[in-house]
Amino acid sequence: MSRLRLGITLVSLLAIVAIIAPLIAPYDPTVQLDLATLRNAAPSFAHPLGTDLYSRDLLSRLLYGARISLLIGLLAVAISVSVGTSVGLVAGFSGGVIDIVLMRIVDAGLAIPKIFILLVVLALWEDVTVAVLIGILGFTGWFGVSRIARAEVLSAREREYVAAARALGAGPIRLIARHILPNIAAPIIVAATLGVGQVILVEAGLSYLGVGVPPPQPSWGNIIRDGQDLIRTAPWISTTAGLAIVLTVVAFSILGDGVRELLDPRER
Amino acid sequence: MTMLLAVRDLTTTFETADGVARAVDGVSFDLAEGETLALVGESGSGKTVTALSILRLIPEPAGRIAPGSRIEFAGRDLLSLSPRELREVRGAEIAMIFQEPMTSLNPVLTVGTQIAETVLAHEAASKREARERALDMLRLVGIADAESRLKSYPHELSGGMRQRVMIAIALVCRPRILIADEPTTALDVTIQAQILDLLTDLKRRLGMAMILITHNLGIAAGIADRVAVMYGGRIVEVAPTVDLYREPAHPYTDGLLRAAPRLDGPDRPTPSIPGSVPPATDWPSGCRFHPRCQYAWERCQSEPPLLEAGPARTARCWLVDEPARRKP
Amino acid sequence: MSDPTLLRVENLVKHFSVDRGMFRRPATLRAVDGVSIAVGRGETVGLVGESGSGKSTLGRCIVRLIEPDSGRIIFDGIDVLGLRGRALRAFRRRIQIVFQDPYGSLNPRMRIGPAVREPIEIHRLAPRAAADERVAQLLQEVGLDPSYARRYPHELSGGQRQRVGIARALAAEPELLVLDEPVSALDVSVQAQVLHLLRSLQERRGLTYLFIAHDLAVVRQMAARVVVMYLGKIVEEAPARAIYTDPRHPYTSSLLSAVPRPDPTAPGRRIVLTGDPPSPVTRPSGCVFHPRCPHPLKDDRCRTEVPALRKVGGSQTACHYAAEMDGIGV
Amino acid sequence: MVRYVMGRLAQGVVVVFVVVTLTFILIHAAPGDPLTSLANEPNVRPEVVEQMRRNLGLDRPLHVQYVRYLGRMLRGDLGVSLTQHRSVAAAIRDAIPNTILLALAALLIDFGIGVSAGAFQGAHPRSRRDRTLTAVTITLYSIPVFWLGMVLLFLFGEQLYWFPVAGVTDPVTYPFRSGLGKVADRLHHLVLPALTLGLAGAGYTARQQRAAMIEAIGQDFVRTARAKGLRERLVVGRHALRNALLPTIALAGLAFPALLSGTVLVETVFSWPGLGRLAADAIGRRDYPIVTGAALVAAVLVVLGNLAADVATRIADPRTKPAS
Repeated sequence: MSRLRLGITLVSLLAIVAIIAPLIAPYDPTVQLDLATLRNAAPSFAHPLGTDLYSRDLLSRLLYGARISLLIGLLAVAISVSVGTSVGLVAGFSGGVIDIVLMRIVDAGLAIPKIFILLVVLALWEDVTVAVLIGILGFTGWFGVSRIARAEVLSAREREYVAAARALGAGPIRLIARHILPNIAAPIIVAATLGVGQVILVEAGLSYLGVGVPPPQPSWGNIIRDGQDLIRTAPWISTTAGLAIVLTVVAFSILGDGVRELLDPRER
Repeated sequence: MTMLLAVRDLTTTFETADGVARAVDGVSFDLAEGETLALVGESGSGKTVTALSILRLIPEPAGRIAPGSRIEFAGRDLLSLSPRELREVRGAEIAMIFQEPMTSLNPVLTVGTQIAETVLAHEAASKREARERALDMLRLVGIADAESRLKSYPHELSGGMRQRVMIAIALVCRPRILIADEPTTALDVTIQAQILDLLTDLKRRLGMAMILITHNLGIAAGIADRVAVMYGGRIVEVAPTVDLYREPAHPYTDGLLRAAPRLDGPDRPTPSIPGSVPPATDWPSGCRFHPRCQYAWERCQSEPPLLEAGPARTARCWLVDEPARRKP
Repeated sequence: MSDPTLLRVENLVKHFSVDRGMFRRPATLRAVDGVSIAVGRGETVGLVGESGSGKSTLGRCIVRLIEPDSGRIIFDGIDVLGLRGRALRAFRRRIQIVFQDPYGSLNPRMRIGPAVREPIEIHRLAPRAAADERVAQLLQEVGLDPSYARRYPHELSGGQRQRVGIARALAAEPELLVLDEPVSALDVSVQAQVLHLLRSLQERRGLTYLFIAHDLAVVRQMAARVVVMYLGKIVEEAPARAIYTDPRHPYTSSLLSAVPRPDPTAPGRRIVLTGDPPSPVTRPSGCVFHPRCPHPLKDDRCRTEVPALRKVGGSQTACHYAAEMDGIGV
Repeated sequence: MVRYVMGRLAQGVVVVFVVVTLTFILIHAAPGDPLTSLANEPNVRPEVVEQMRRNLGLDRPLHVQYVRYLGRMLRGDLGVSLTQHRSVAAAIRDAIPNTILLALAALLIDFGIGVSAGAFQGAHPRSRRDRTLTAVTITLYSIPVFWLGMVLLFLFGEQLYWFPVAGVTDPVTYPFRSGLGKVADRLHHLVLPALTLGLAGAGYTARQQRAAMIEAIGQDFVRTARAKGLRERLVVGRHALRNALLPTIALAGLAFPALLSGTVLVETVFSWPGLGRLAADAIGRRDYPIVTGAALVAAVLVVLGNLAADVATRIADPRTKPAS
């Protein structure tokens, strides 16, 4: 139970930081304050985390980065969980040809390593905005969820309470809504929670490769990319952003574990 | 008659979400050399936990044998043995077979390996000798084509054969006590008859003592010398088998016997015992059976000790003291 | 007046195909292999057999949870297997099933009240406002306090859950109940409670039961007529009295003699069958029981020729030598 | 077993076919076509772009393009790079051994560390050391792999000079080394990237292995093993761990895509001339045939990896063989 509480606390803190970033960030994260004097400035009272190559305030970028990372993580997972659950439900419930076709697509989707899919899609995309990025991450991230959902449907279908409801004359909609969905929700919620952290990692990776969040918008991956070549002279740039990512993903992992413990009766 | 095993005040508790469950609560009994004792009770009565406690197989730290409990085997207290000494008793002196032959065998090891490793654990035998012993055991428990079955994996065997293999594992080191925990519950009735016959036969030939744990009064009747009936983590009645079935002293035993379905009984449902077994976290005060007992009166608010109820028999019921109350 | 036979199953066959890997032809598991039974209105027929006998598959075919391959199921004059859509749904109400595992057959995330109300909603058996009242009545009828409606299945004991399972089946106001091992997961003392309940419900509501069980001693308490199955086939069918006192099929006798008796002084003469039941995938030729048959007259005919059900004494028996069974009875 | 492998290969071919089809759909579903970015360049004349479109067959109807595309794939013709003056296949041929080497080394580290840590944790759940290891594995699981690479590179490459900072071999000394010396040089270069990729994966593996171990230790047959009087080392090592390894072996197949995803980032950090870096560089130049080609080849690698994991599981688990 304490793990759940820790996860909730950490994630709430992050969420609050992300929401009130405009209020607490000392500067505009995209403004180049003074290219002449403020490039790669070490941490100081005015700039607690220093500045980057373009004399932007790093703390402000980090805070706004939280906003973008969480936004991308949550929305992309929302998309992939809804698509994945629907596909898994349809495949598991209808069986036959529909199941086979959908699952082959899922096999293929899982066979291409995720970053490669994203690179293929991004290679062809002009003007990748944050919204586009969310869409792309969401619509390429549902394969795993649909596998989980389908497997759960198949095992739920074998449960006697589903047979019992069928014998009562319950139709497919009632079966799904009242008997199957509530009982398959737990693993999907867990996967979704852990998924947020993973999407944040992927987004950071893409931004690091230069195809993620478009500059000059701050994203933790962008900050690390900016700081990579300065790691000798200004190590705080990439270090702080890297730690921010680790902290965020750890928070969602802990929350996911906590949710799993809460929802899985065997863990109690 | 010498006592081979003496259990005294055994109390085993479990930490659960609903509090501490006193699954076994002050159980005492003896087992003589060569004797078969049946521990009979419904689910939640504590019979399996009793058996697991004897070999200290209670999953820790959730489960715990309370201090003050004693289990004396051939003069030694099993509860104070070092892990090494305990290992020397397990499988060699006291062996155990379980309810689910499917899950009690390791799916990725061959039958031969699983029998032979017991020999290797306890005796200075070579691998070859251990294999020979395994082969002998398979023949002894009546497995046809034993030679090739040594190389079989558990999933290739039927339920009855798996239980025979379990018996072979348990008996390969000729233990002095076999604890059989619901050995036939998972099996079909015709296979159950085979396994019970096999156990009776082996017990006689190997001269060991046996603790048979069962919920089925019919099985106990056919195989046991003495029967101990458990309810609510306690033994409520102990008696020689014939006496117990002829004239049960405890109303719970009586109720169980009346409820047991019989082939030669009437063609309508047997009388039932009202209510159900309470959870082990929340035993009733006083006599644990009194909320379900048709005879219960004020005295049952305090718990009776095991009272002398006849020659070689005891019962934990005030009716033994006041037999007149038994008349309705 | 209506037909005294409520349910008639004719020559029902259900084969499953068992996957044996990509390049091997799937094996055929003949779960139910040409079974015919009839159940009269208000009657209880016991269906007995060990695992692999096909008794549960037969029960599930009757409530149409499993689609049989061939044969007919006639319920109250209706050809059940031809039903689709709305007609099928209406039919489902009339035959209900109670399962063995009262925990597995209740949705763990649904409270007792909604679970029992579900059939009322599906078949619109009561106006919405009256449904809760109806649920309370049903719970009372099965011996549960109506306050249980707010509980979850895991908060109930095994016996209480099985009562809920029964209440739920009754909510549909069925005429026939398929009871699939309804008490085998329960403790003896509770078993008797549930059997009493089933008996009294039958008397009050005029229900018809198909009582599926592996325990002949339990079936004896409930059934007027007993059908014994072995490897997907009926080997014997007779009034209960005849089955228990004068079984004509050697399998029935061995089954009876294998039941342990709660009586240490009972004569210990038992027929212990050798070997395991063969799997329904690799079924023996001729009489399916012949490899384990203890009948003294067993011969080549048993190995080659499938015995038909025929009348011998008080039974319908599928054994070539049923007439010579004297002395093997209990 | 041969039959089984053939069957699984056939399934793999189906998966690859679907992958090929999906990439085709992706390419054509995206706004604009592969030459849009080229056409937007101010100094490229529209006629040239049109000519290239015709050369690439992009003016044909979709189904014709699809059939031609399939045909090319079947011949192993992945097209021509838009920025390098060679075929995509040739570029990938050069890159792929490096990626396979890196991935296998990382897999070894991943499972070596992950399995031992997880098995230890599972055997002592809720102990102090379990909690410590859990904190470590959650952190490893949460570290951006490229950042971990940067940190390791900085510490062990640029500060301590223990390991080289880039490439697969030393560009100056390599040609002059002996056979064994060449191997040593390659291994020396391999350490940091493989460690980065392996550590990042080990967090997940350890968590899976811990769960599998806890599950296995709770099984009835472990109780049987204890009741036999076996030493705890045998109970845990032979009975519990053997069973707990089965899901982990199966997991190796699933870990493969994640591992290859990781190579894209790690190869970029360590300038490791593999498939991932090829793709990452190509995307900066909008060289889409290279990117899709690399993705297809990565998918084939995944399919082969899954096959290997399945075969390994089948060998390790007697239950998957038909009963005799």
